[in-house]
Amino acid sequence: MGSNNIIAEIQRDHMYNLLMRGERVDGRAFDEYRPISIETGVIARAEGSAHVKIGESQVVVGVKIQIGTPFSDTPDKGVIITNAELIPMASPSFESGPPKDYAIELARLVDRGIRESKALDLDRLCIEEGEKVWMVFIDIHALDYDGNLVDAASLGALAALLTATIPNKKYEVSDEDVQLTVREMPIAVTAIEFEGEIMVDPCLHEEAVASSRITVISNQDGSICGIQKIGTDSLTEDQVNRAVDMAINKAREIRERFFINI
Amino acid sequence: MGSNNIIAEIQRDHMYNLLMRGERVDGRAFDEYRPISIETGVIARAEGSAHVKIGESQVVVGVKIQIGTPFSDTPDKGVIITNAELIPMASPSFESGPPKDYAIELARLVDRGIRESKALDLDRLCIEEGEKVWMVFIDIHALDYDGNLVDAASLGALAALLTATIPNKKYEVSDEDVQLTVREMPIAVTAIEFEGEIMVDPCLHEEAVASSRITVISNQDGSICGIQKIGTDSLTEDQVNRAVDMAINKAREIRERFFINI
Amino acid sequence: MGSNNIIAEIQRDHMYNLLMRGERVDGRAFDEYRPISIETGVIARAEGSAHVKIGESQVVVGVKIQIGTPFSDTPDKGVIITNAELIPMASPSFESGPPKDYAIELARLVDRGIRESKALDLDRLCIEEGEKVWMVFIDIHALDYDGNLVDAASLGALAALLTATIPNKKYEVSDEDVQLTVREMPIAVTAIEFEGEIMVDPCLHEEAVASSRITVISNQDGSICGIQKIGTDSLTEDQVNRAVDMAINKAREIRERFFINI
Amino acid sequence: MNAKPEKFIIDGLRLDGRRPDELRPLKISAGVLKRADGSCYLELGANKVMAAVYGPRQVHPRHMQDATKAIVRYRYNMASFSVGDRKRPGPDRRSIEISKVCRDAFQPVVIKERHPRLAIDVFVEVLQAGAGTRTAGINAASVALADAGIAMKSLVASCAVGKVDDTLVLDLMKEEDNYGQADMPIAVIPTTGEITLLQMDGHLTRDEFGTGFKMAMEGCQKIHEAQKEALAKCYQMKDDGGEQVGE
Amino acid sequence: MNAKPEKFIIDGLRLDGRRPDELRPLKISAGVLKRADGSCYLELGANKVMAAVYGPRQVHPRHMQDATKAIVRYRYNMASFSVGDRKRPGPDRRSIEISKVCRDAFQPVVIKERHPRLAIDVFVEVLQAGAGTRTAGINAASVALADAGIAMKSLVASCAVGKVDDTLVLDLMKEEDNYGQADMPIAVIPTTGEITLLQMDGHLTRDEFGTGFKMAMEGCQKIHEAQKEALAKCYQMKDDGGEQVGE
Amino acid sequence: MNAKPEKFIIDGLRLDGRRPDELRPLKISAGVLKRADGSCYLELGANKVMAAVYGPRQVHPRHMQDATKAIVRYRYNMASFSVGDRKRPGPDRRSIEISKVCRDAFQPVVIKERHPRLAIDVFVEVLQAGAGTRTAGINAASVALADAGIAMKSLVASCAVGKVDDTLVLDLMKEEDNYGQADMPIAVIPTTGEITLLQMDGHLTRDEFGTGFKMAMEGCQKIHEAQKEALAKCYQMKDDGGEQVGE
Repeated sequence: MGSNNIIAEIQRDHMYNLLMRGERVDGRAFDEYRPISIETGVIARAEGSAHVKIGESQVVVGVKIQIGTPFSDTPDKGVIITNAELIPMASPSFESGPPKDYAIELARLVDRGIRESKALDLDRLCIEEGEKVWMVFIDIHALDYDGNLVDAASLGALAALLTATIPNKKYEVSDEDVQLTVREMPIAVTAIEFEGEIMVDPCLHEEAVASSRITVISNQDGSICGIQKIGTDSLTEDQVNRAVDMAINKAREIRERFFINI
Repeated sequence: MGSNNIIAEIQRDHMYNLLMRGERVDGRAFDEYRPISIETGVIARAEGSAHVKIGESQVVVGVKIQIGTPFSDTPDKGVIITNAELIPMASPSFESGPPKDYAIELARLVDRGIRESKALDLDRLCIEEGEKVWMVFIDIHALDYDGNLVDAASLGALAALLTATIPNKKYEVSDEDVQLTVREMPIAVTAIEFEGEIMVDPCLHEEAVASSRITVISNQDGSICGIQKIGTDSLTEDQVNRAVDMAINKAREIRERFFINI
Repeated sequence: MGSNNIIAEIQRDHMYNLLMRGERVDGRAFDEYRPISIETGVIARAEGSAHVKIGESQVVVGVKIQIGTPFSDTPDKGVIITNAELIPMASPSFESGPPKDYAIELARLVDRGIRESKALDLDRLCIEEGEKVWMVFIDIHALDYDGNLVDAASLGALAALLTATIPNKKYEVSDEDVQLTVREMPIAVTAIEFEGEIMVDPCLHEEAVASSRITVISNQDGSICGIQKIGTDSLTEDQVNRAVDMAINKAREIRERFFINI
Repeated sequence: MNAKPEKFIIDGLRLDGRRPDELRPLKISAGVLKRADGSCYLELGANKVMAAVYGPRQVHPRHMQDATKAIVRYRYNMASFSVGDRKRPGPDRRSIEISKVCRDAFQPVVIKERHPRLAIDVFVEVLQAGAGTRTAGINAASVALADAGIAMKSLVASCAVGKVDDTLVLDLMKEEDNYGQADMPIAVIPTTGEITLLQMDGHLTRDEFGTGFKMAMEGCQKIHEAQKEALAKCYQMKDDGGEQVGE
Repeated sequence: MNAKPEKFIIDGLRLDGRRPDELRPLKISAGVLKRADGSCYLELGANKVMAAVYGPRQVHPRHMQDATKAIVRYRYNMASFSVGDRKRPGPDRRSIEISKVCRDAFQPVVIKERHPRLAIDVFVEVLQAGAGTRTAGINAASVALADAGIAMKSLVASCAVGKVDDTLVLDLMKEEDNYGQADMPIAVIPTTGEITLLQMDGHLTRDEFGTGFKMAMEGCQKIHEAQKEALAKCYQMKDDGGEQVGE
Repeated sequence: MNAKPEKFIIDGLRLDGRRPDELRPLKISAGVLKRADGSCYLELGANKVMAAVYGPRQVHPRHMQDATKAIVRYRYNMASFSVGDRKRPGPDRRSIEISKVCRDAFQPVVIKERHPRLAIDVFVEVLQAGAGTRTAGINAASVALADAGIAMKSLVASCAVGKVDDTLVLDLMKEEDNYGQADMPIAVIPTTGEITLLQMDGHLTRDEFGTGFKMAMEGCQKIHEAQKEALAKCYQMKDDGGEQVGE
């Protein structure tokens, strides 16, 4: 994204010098997130929803649960569909249609976290084999893009799912709406590599300077359910290992802080 | 459309002077339409059709009536689908794909006139609740664009519907084709505002000079079923009221002249 | 395609002089093809497939046979769908999306050969009238474009069909997969006209120089099932007749050489 | 979706307890986004909309530029999750028409001559839809434009009037919108009373049109007050040392 | 759609009473649209087509220009209501192929060198389809090009020959097209006999091809006469003081 | 598609007889296409992929150019017939993501500064898919880039590691991919061990990640040897008087 971003270009030199002195632009420690806020239930018309802020980055995630037909090769499983809209509101660089591959990568990464962690039990989302299953649509709407959308979107998806309701009444499946069962809490932690250092939760300026970042999605037991290296530079094995360790730790912190009582 | 239109740009000054003297380009009175001709039944393959000319503007409207499935939220109602094609044949300014939003606005405006006036009884277009209903496709094909397409398209849609047949035999619904029942005759009348004056049926040059126009669609009893202000300039309340009064009067004249014996 | 092709432009003059002396660029006779190779069964996941080379032109054709619903106006017939992808790999001139109309013409021409020769018995591809029929997808993938794609694609389609299997087991239609019945062997032969001479199998340079070519598809008995003139120049009746005669002869040779034992 | 109510007005009050000429609760916050040059979050009844403004900024491709003045672009969009049944993402015919009429609602007030060749981009995202999203969007966009420091002759205020049980009512709520007899959104320049958007569908007599029009006008005046308050509050916060958002 | 007739030719006459080598009734009017530079409305049997020509005019985007000559563009389009079952608006694979071969049918006659960098745009709209729309469209386009004053070596005339009941027949009607044994549309330069379009599908022996080809050629000559008449009538009307359409 | 096997590893061997750390049979041929500047055909197990490289060449439209260096573009595409159920032609969300990460896998090795404003285009076509198409495609693309004479710091080699029956296995085959517990494709610069692509999904403990990563690294080294061999063979053939393909 960096090279498209005018502000980033202007401040690149300044930031470079700062980072050379071991400092981050906003004074954070290398393993420190910006302030995180998560508000759930913000969209009454959605079955689940969350408004997440990480620093100035803002994302709304809405979960819609509707009845549909299963895929023919998985007739007894519900369906998860994850979509991300990088609307032009969120960034001057999204003006003429946002970078399509970036939005798709974001959505697929969030999707993999939910899917591979087995957070949702797709078998339980089957209503009538081959005929009727619950379709869980996870829609990510980025409102303000100040870096690290992946983690914000992942947190939003998890929070929205954790508070989502299966609309049994609306679809006349049963007399009572029940809460969606979520069995795992995958948390994505993204870090950049810059001059050999690994720093979590890059703000926009940091994303612009570092040419590579890595997202690691981990589970409650510290196991890993997803990894993606993003960007144009290479990483060493040591850097990858440090990023993975840091991600597992930060994920645990975030999980305990936000999701233990949800 | 004006600023895209080379001819309009060249003649703008001339027209301005004329209009300043209270005259219209082609000598008409402010509340006077160009010659209107309506020919129905022009497309044998369509269930209803009309070729409308207002001055040099030419539109063909074809109505196709086919069987389809109803929308899930209105299982007992037929469906109206209105589409307008501003084909590049009709104007040099439609060359590289016509302005998409203009074509959509045109189609939706014609659609609202038919729908909101309740000209068609959607309940009667249901064949089998939730399964089979009549789909009424109203396709507007602009051939020559010399201003005021909205009124031409609206007249064409109404005339095509008034002469349309429900193809019961083709779809084996019954042994006899019957005429489509049309319960109301909504007529759209478009006027421009120029230097405080309201003038109906703008030709292309007038559309190019006036930055605002207003379409009022009215029923047989003089009530209103649709209004749309189009264009970049504002209107005063007084101007709107004069346009509404003029539109209701002209609609009555047109209805009596063309549709009383259809 | 010629005018888009840089190499062609450069060599145009040289080629013109050569052709003036009655010679072809690569020393072939006017009615002589470049070396042809046809390898079938190259794609195990397809029900039928062929890799065809004519000179340096390379095409892979895959035939997929799946179950689908018939068209409503032919409820008792199977479906043939032919598609050609002129992927950017195959030519520098296909870079920014290949010429769409060229790919469509290619696919439709191959399709007409198969369809009009009645090579496939569409009645036999019906499994259950109005409900289930075999869909035969013929997908043409051009890998290297050195002229005369039409003939390569046609040969590939025929070879792939002749070696294709109906996957009865996979779709639980019966216990045994059977070979697809192919009743006719339509062969497309393309020729260019240049300075009054007709030459078959144009290479890329010849296609660039000649502004018109003609494809004639003929059957085993020498009858014709498809013709298409392609390009911007006109042909005389005499030229057309010579091309037709040459095509019928060459088709017979190719058929005997490649398809008699398939 | 709820079924059609038997009566819309009981003892002079509407389903949600409002009088016929009363607006729904309105909440406006300016300057809520970092990246946009101006922004506004607005709630009106069940509607939740976000508006952002970028510009004046460069226009690509170049042939869309106007050599004599800035162009105004307007994108009205509904989030997939904003409505009862999930909406497919991206523009549909309805949103394209709404974007067009809303864009034109701002053409008379934006002073475009100052910025030839540039664009002023207005983005409206409906996060939750509850009848009247286009008017809510215009009201938010108006504040966002001011927050972005775009030169305007005036704010634009927008409000709809409708008809239920043969009674004219201001600012339709969902049931009134779905099952009512008419809907007429307008947008005005509150200081002059000039109309910049006018649409209507349904059924109104000539007299109802005139009366309803005046009701909608008064609704716009009330909204205008709320818009001014929100902007004042936003500027005060900035003066009090808050971050200079959108400046 | 009608079912397949048992016989196509009875007592030497076709279903509509024509002899095998007879054209359907043909009606051509030039100069019928105001905005286009040239236009033509044509009826051939059940076909109703309108052709319009714009140009020579500028080409956008620029990389489509040819620095040495004008480019010819051709859009063949069927109106949604032109066929039995409503057609989705916009181009499909069939119309894209037809547009391509029809464009090439005019390349040899249009004198393109006079207008480097410009485009000559031909638009053909099928308002009612009744077999042979591409040939009807070419015949109309040819007249529209002349009406637009585009320099051409010659008009182009087009006609199809087909086979039903093992008999060659000229200018197929709908049933003959749907259920016949072959269809071969051609377009020619009538003055020289050169072929500018040639397609064929179905089944023809080598001899039938030769004979059918000559039949189609003769059909084109007849059409050429009608084209010239229509243009003469149009110019006469203009000389008589009618509006100077398309000049 | 086959059903899930009961066991993936029996007596220490996998379904196709391989040891856990063994690659599938690999076959690489460079210089197989005439038109492309460089090309490579590769088979890895059931995978059949073709890679072609064009460039450095001009970029249209111009706003996509980078004034300081060449841009790398990468198109991963699956042929419709490459999979069990026919795939709709053209890009889908999966192939768009794969194209992105594969493009970035080559960014660190291609010396882009030599060719400002130009593009290096890599096209990978999957003709037959059999698990691991993205890694197969990268391996072929790497050879095609070399064959095209594109200046690179090093080849890139790619390989996946996965988990079945709680055992780490190299280079997943179809059943292991469909029903396994994890899949982690990586791409590396073999000479330095630097990672240019890393993805993972499924379930791995922290330790499995570390061990699997090293396995994948070793797989990449083996592939690198095969890549170098194929290039050597190709150049030798050219020296022996074969056609100068791709030079």
